[in-house]
Amino acid sequence: MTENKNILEMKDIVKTFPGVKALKGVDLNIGYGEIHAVMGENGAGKSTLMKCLIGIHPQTSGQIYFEGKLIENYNTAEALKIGISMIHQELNPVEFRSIAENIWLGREPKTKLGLVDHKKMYEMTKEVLKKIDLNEDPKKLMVDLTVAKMQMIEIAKAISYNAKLIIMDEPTSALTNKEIKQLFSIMRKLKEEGKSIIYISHKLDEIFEISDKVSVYRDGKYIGTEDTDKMDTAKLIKMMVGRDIDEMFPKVECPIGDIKLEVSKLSDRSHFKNVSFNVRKGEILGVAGLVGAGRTEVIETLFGLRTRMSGQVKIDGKEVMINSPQDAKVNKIALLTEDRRLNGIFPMLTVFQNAFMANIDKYVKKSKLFDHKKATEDVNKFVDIIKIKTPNIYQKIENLSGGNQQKVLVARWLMTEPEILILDEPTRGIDVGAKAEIHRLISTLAGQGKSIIMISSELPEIMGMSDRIMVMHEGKVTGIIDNHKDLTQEELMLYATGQATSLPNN
Amino acid sequence: GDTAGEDTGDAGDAGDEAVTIGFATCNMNDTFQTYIVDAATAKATELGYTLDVQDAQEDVVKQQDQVNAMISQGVDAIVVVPVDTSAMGPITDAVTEAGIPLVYVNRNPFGTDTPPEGVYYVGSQEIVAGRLQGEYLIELMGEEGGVGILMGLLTNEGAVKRTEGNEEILSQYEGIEILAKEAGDWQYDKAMAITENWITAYGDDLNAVLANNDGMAIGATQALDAAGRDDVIVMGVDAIPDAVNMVAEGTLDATVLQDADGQGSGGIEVVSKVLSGDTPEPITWIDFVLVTPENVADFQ
Amino acid sequence: MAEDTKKIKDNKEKSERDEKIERYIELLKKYGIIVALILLVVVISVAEPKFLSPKNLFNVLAQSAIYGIMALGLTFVIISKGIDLSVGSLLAFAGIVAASLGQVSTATTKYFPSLGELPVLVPILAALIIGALLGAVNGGLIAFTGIPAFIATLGMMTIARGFTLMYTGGKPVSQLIPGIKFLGDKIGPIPIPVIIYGLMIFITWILLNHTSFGKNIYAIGGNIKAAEVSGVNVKKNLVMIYAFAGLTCGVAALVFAGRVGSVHPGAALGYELTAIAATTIGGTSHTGGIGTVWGAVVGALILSVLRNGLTLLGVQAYWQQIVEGVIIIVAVIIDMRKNAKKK
Amino acid sequence: MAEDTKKIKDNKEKSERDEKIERYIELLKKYGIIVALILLVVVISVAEPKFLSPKNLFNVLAQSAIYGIMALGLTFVIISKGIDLSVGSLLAFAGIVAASLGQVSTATTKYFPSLGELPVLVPILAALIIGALLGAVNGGLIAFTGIPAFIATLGMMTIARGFTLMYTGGKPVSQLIPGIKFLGDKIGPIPIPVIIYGLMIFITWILLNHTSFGKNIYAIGGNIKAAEVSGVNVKKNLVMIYAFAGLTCGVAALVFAGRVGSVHPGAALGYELTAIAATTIGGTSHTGGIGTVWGAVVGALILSVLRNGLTLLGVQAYWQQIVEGVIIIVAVIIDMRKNAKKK
Ligand SMILES: Nc1ncnc2c1ncn2[C@@H]1O[C@H](COP(=O)(O)OP(=O)(O)OP(=O)(O)O)[C@@H](O)[C@H]1O
Ligand SMILES: Nc1ncnc2c1ncn2[C@@H]1O[C@H](COP(=O)(O)OP(=O)(O)OP(=O)(O)O)[C@@H](O)[C@H]1O
Ligand SMILES: [Mg+2]
Ligand SMILES: [Mg+2]
Repeated sequence: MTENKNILEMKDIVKTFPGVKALKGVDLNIGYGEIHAVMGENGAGKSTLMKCLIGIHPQTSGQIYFEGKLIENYNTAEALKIGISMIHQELNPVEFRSIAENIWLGREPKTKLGLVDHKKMYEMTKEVLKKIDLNEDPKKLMVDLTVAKMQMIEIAKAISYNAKLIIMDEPTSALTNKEIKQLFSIMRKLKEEGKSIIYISHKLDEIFEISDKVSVYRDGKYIGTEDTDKMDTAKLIKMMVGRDIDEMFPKVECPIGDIKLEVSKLSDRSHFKNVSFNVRKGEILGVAGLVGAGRTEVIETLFGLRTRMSGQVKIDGKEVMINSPQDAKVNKIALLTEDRRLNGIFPMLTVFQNAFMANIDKYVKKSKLFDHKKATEDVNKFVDIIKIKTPNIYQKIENLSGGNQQKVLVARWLMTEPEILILDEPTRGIDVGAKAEIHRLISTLAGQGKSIIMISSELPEIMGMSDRIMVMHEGKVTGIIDNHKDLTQEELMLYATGQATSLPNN
Repeated sequence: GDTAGEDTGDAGDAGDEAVTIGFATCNMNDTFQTYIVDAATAKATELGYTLDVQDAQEDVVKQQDQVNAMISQGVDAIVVVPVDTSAMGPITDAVTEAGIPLVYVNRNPFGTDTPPEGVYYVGSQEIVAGRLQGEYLIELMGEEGGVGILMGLLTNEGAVKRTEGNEEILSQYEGIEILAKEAGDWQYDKAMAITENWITAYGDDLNAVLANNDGMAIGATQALDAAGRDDVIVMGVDAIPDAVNMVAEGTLDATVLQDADGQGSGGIEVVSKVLSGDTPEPITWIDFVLVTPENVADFQ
Repeated sequence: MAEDTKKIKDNKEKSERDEKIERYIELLKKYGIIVALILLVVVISVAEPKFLSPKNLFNVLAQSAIYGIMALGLTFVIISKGIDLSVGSLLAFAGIVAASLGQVSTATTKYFPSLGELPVLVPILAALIIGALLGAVNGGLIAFTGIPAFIATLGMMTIARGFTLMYTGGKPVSQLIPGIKFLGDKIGPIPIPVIIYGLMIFITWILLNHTSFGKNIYAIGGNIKAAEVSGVNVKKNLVMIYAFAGLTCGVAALVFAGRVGSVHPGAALGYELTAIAATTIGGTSHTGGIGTVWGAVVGALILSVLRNGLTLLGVQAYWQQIVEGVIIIVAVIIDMRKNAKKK
Repeated sequence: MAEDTKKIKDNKEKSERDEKIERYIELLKKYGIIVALILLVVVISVAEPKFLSPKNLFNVLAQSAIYGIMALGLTFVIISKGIDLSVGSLLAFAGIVAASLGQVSTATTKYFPSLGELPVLVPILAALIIGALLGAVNGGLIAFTGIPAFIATLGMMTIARGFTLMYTGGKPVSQLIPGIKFLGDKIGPIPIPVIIYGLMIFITWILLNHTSFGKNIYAIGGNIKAAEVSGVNVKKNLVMIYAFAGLTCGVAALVFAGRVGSVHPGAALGYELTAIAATTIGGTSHTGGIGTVWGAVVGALILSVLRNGLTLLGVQAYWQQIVEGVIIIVAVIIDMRKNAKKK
C-alpha cells in the first residue's frame, strides 16, 4: 500500500447504467496538497467517477481508498463527513431559499434549544462569502441570482465544508475571467493548506495554469496520468480525443450582406440602457463582457423573454414589436439560452424530443400529422455531426453528461434554421473536439447568409469566430469593434472593464 | 345472455346448494343504510342464505356495474337500494332479462306505478318523513315561527325529498318562515357550524331546526347547547340509537323512524317467498313512525 | 496490446449480450403496469372462472368507459403538469343539460314541457360543447391569470355542481329518447360505450403522439420556460388542453346518460379522483412531461377489473375498499420497478 | 466622461427611489391573500354587521380549526412537493378509535363494554399515535417504494376509511367522556378548538422556520437533488413529513370529537380537498419549495369566513356553492398579482 502519499486511490472502478457502461474499470490517484485535473471528452465518465466518489452513484465494482482506508457503502452525507466535498457540474440551487440556507443545508448551526441559529448562520455565511470575495446579502434568495453568482455560491458551499478533498466539476463554465482568477487564488490557498483538489474543465488553458497533474479518460476508460509541466496542448488533446484537431475556429470567410437586424437605444428597467447595435446577413457578431455586464438581459429582452422599457428593433429595415418568444419566432429569431436547466432542456424528455421541440411546426405534414420519420432522420444527423454521446436518441436527456446535454440544445437551435440566431454561451461545457464541430456549423450558417449573435465569456472563442465584437460593461455598450488579427484579449478587457470606450456619445 | 341463463338454471335446482343473494346498497357511509344491511344479513342468516353485500357509494354507474357482476356471478336473487330511483331502468331490464328475482328496498323507483313482473318493492316514501317532521313541528311550535332546514348532500335524493316534505307542510302556514335551507352534507360537524351561524344570523327568530338525518340533528343540538339555546326545537330522521336516547333525555325533540329492520328483513322475506314459489305482493309498504318523548320507550 | 484488443472485443461481446438481456428486462419493467394488470386478471380468473366469460369481459370494458374516457382528457392535463378536479362536475352539468334536451315528449316530468322530441344530435352537441367550453374556461383561468390548476378546477368543480343542482332543483332528469339510450346499448355482443371508448382512445392517441398539439403538451409539462423559449404558444395550448379534458367529460356524460337512462345532479360525484387515479396508475406523472394514452387505458382497466373481480368474488363491502386501496398501491409499486435501479 | 458619471449617479438615485416604491408594492403583493381576506371581511361586515360580533368571530375561528389544523400538516406535505389525500380518512379512523376508548361507562352502545372509563389521556394519545403512525406509513411508502404520493395516499384514503367503517360496522360512537367533550368547549369566551389551533400553528411555525427539519422540507420540495447532495436524509424526512401530517389529523380528530360529542365513520369525508384548498389558497405551491404557515392559516380563514358570511347573509344553498367557487378563484387571482412582475 502506498500510504501517506496519496489521499485518494480509486482502483478499477466500474459503473454501469442501464444500456450504458459509463466506467469500464478506471483508476485515479490523488496526492496530498495536489491540484489534479481530470480531463476527457463529453461523456468520458468524469462526472460519473466523481459521483461514485461522493456516494451519489455507488460504483458497480472497484475499490476506493481515502487516506489509506477502504471506504465502502457510504452515502453523500458520510462522504461529506469524512472530508470530501464537491462542486457539482449541474447547479443545485434550492431556488426559493436564501443563500445562507443553501450553503448550510443539512448542517445548520443550532442554538442550545436545538433550533436553527439564524443569526449565527448569517454571520457564518458572510464569512464564507468574504473568502470568495462575493458581496451578497445572505438572506437573498437564490432565484434572484444570476447563473454566475449561483456558481460562486456553490463554490463557497464546497469550501465551507473544510473538506480535505474538494471535487470541482466544471466550476468555471459559467464564469468569466475575473471570477476564474478569483477561484484560482482560492484554490492555491487551499493547496497551501495541504488540501487536495480534483479539477474538471474543458478549458485547456486553465488546466495548464492551475493543475499539478492531469489524468485523462476516454469512453469510460483510463488513458493515463502525467505531470502538467510535461504536457502540451497538442498532446493533451491527442490523449483526450485520440486524434489531432487541426483547427479550433474554422471560420469561413463569407460575404457580408445588408443589415438584417438593427437595435437602437434598447433599455430595460434596470439591467441595461440605450443599447444599440446591428447585425448583417452572413455576419457573426460576438458579444463580450464580464459577468453581470447585462449581455444576457439584452438578448433576452430582444427575444421577448423580458419586458423592454424603451428602444426600437428593426428587421430588414422594418420596425417589429417582439413581446414574446412567439413574436420572435414569427420574425425568425431563435435563441439558445444561457441557463441550461432553467429554460433549456426538458429534463424528463428524450434526446429526440428535446432536439425537435423548437421545430415542431417544421415537421407537421400536410395531413396535420407529425412527421416522425423526417424528425428522426434530422436528429440522428445532428447526433452524428456533433457527436452526441447517447445510447440512442430515446435516452432521457437528464441521463446524458452535461456537455452532451448542451450539444443537444445546440442541435435544437441549429435545426431551426432561423434568419437570426442568438447563442448565449453556446459551447459552455463542451469538449474541444465537439467545440470545433459546433464552430464549423455556426460558420456554415453564417455562410448561408444567416445573422448570428454569439455571447461568450471565452475571449478566444469570441475572437476566433466573430466578424465584429460588441463589448458591454455594466449595462452599456462600450465598444463595437471590427475583428482583426492584431486584436488582443487585453484590448477587449479594457472595454469590458469600462476603461475604454469607442462610443463617446453614449 | 347465455351464461346468465345457464347460471340461473343452476340456481333453480339449488335445493341443497347454498342460496346466494346479491345485496346492492347505495352507501355504507350512511349510518341508516348500515342498519338495513344488518337487518337483511340477520334475516338471511336465519334463513340459511348467503348475503353478498356491495356498496355503490352513491354512484349510480357503480351500482349498475355491481348488479351486472352479480348477474355474471349467477346469484339467486338481487336486492337493490337504489342510488338514484330514476335510473333503475337498466338494472331492472338486465336483472329481469336474466330471469333473476329483483327486490328494491328503501327507495322507490316506481312512484305510483306497479313494478313489472318479477320485481318487488319494500319500503316507504321519503317525502313522508319530511311531512311527519313538519306536522309534528306545527304541533309543538304552533303556526308561527322561524325554521332552519339542514339538508343532506344536495345531490342525494333522500335530502331533496325530505326537504320537500318539510316545505310542503310548512308552506301551508303563513306565520311560519323558512329562514334558511343549507346543506350539511349529512355531516355532524358541518351541521354544527351552520347552526352556530344561524344562531348568530337569526338570533331569537330561530325557533326550530329540521334536519334531514339524525347526525345533523345531533350536530345542531351541540351548537344550540353551547349557545345556551334550549328553546329551539330540533328533529332528525332515521332514529339511530343516539338520537332515540336523546329524544328520551329530551335533548332532541323528535326523530322519524324509518323501520330499517322492517325494510331489511322485509326485503329478504320477499326473496324467500319468491324462491319458494310463492308470489308476494309487488309492493310492501313499511311506514315511517314519528318518535317523540311520548312513544320513545317503544324504540329503545 | 494484442491482449488488450482481445479483452476489448470480449468486453464488447459481453456487453452486447448484457445489453440484450437488460433491454429485455427494461421492456418488462417499462410495461410493469401491464404485468400488474395481467397478474390481477390471472388471480381473479383462477378464483372465479366466470370472470373470463365474454359477457363479463365486455361488462368490464363498458364499466371502465366512463372514467376511462375522462382519464384520457386528464392524461393531457397531467402530462402538462396540471390537474383537473372539475371533471366529475363537468360530466354532471353537460349530462343534465343534454338529458333535459333529450327527453321523450311524453316524459312525466319534462324539463322543457313545450319542447317536443329533438333530434339526438342536439343533446349530443350540447354535451360536447358545454364540456369543451367549461374546460376552456378552466384553461383560460390557468393560462391568463396564472392561478394554480388545483384552485381553478376546484372552483369550477363547486361552481359547475352548483349550477347543475340549480338547473333541476336537485331532481334527476329521466325518460330519455331512444337515441341517447342507444349510446348505452349494445351492437351484437359489443357494448356501444366500449366502441365510443375505443374511438376516444384512438383520437387521443393521434392527438398526443402525432400532432404538434401533442408535442406541445409534453413540452409544457417538461419545462414550461423552455417551451416558451422554443416558441410554443403556452397559453393557447393550455386552453386547448383543458378544453379537451372538458370535451371528454361531455363524451363521458353521453355514455353515462345512455347507460343509466337518466342523469341526476349527483352524477359522477367524486369521479375526478377515480379518473386521476386511473391516469396516475397508468404511469402518467404529476411531475409533468411523462405519460401515455395506453397507460391511462390500462389504469382504468385495472380499476374496473378490480371492482368487477371483487364483486364477483363476493368480497364484503368494507373489505372491498381496503383491498382496492392495497391493490392500487401494489400495482403501482410493481410499476415502479422500472425506476428501481435509477435511485 | 463627467456627464457620464452624473448620469450614472442620477440613475442610481432614481433606481433607489424606484426600489423603495417597488419594495412597498412588493410587500402589498406578497401579502395579496391577506388583502383578499380583508376585502372579504369588509364586504361581509358591511352587508351584515353581526359578522363582527366577538362571538361570531370566535365561531369563525373555531369552525376553521378542524380543516385548519389539517392544513398545517398539509403545508409540510405540499411544500415537499407531495400531496396527502388521506387526511379526511385518517381523521375518521383516529377519531373513531379515540372515541371508542373515551366513552362514558354508562354509554348505551359501548364499544368496549368491559372497559370502564379511561383517563382522557388514553384516547388523546390513541388519536395522536394512530394519526402519526398511519401518516408514517404514507411517508414510508412514498420514500421507500418511490410510488407517487397521490397513489400512496389515495390508497390510504380508501383503506383507512374501510377500516373505520369495519371498526364499528358503520355505526357512530357517542356518549364521550367530559374530558373529550372539553376539547370542544370554551374557556370564557374563547373556544378551546381555537386554543388548540393556535398551539398547533405555533408548533408548526417553529418546526418549519426554526428547525433543520423545516429547512429540509423546503429543500426536498425545492430541489430534491440539492437535498441529496447536501447529505439530507430525504427518506427519513419524507416519513417525518407525512407522519406530522397524520399527527395533525389526530389533533383534528380530537377537536372533532370534542365539538360534535361523537364520531361517526363518515366523519370528515372529503375534507382532504378542503384542507388542500386552504393550503393552496394560502400560497403554498404544488410545484414545491414554496409555502408558509401563515398562508395556510389565512387560507383556512378565508374558507370559514366565506362559509360563515354566506350563511349570515342568507345566501341560498346552491348559490353558496357557486359563490364559494368564484370567491376562491378570485382570492387566488388577487394573490397572483405578486408574481406579475416576475415575467
Ligand atoms: N443516470 C444515468 N443514466 C444513464 N446513463 C448515464 C447516467 N449518468 C451518466 N450516464 C452516461 O454515462 C456516461 C458518462 O457521463 P458523465 O456525466 O460521467 O460524462 P462526463 O465525462 O462528465 O462528460 P461532460 O464533460 O459532458 O460533463 C455518458 O455516456 C452518460 O450518458
Ligand atoms: N433575477 C435577477 N434579479 C436581480 N438582479 C438580476 C437578476 N438577473 C440578473 N440580475 C442582475 O443583472 C445584471 C446582469 O446579469 P448577468 O450576470 O446575467 O449579465 P451577463 O452579461 O449576461 O453575464 P453573464 O452572461 O456573463 O452571466 C447583474 O447586475 C445581475 O446582478
Ligand atoms: Mg460531467
Ligand atoms: Mg449571461
